[in-house]
Amino acid sequence: MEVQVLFFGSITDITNVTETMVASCADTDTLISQLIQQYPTLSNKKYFIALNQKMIQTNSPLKSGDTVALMPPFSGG
Amino acid sequence: MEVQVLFFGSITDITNVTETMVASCADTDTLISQLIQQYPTLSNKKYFIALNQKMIQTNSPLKSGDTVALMPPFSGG
Amino acid sequence: MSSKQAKSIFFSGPIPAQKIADDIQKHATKTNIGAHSIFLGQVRADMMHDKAVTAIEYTAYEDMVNEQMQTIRAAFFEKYALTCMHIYHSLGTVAVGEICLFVFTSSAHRRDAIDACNEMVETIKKALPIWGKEIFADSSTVWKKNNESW
Amino acid sequence: MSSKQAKSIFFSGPIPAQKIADDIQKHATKTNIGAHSIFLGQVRADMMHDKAVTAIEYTAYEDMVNEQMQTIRAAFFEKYALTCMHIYHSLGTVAVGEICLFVFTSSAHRRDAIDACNEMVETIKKALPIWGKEIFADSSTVWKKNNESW
Repeated sequence: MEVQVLFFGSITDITNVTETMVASCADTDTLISQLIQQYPTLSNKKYFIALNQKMIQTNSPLKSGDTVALMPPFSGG
Repeated sequence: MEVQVLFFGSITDITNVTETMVASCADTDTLISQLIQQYPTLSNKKYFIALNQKMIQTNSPLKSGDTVALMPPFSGG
Repeated sequence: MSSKQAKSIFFSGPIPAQKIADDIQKHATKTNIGAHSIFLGQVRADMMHDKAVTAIEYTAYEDMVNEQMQTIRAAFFEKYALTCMHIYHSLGTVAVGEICLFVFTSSAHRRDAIDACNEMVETIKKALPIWGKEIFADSSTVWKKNNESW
Repeated sequence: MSSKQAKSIFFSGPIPAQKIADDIQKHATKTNIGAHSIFLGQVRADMMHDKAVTAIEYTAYEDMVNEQMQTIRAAFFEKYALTCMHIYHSLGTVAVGEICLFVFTSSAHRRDAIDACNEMVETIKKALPIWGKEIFADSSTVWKKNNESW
């Protein structure tokens, strides 16, 4: 199973990539922990999490093909 | 002494003119009475009165060269 | 400041969309502007007794309006942090679908432009001696009424 | 109804004043419209540490925005008596003085167009995953912050 992870805005200054694929991840909390291991400064950032284009507030199970996005505060307009 | 009187909007349907000159008139109340004598249906109309381009709410003395306007409810825009 | 100078708000006939574009374009050099708010009044084909309005003919007490507008402009620049404010109201005949009112406010931050534009539209409709006469296809006419007035 | 169909709000680069004029002109045939409300966002030459912004580079989670906008549009047409609503937000680089946001609402009576336009601007700034990166003359950059967010 694979999950697509998208990075936006100032998050990309940390990751240097705008997307990555993550293998075997039970839920979003686990995914975030893995990402923080890979990008330690992520732990200091504020961001919203979207699962398949819907904002989520709590830990959510992941299945193959899901897309998770890490989105810092919006600044459109 | 002469006072210029201006008519606007639906008032002109009654007067058929957009302006007239009135001789010897002590104040605006007297002027309006004279106009109603000339145009009796004016007495049924609602209108604001402006003296020299300023709205007035009460009877005001007139002097030569003054301009009085009879203005029905506004409908710009 | 030139943008605060008094001038006539009246425009002969309908206000072309191209004028609106040109006026917007002129503000590209004012780099302290962050927000523009625009209101446009368009003549509506209202029905009255089964007849549709085909045009509105506008008249005004022009001198009085232009004198009032000096005071109103000053009050708006006092109340709102505006970079500029432009107002045009048609005189004469404006056909259905054409623009008869153009209010254009600009500011660094959006609230000033938006609130000023909104209040100016209300002010124009309520406080300025301007009259519209609705003209129907059969040439009959009815003096337009603004609900806000009296 | 075609005016309520979902489509992308994104526009590549700055929004030209001419597009605004063309869009206004298209509404001349909709004779049930009495009021248009337009909001334009313009890139401001803000100063930060003695350096002026020269441009903003916009990126977005495009698919998510376009999906959100379907729900938001439906809610706005439910809440306000709108004839139509058009929204464009720039992606990519928009220089100081250029237009990056164009919100255009139309209705029979002015309150619907004005209130909807106002609420849509707030919604775009607060709820849509779009980001601006401010670019300075020396090529340094700072991620733009909207005061309203968080």
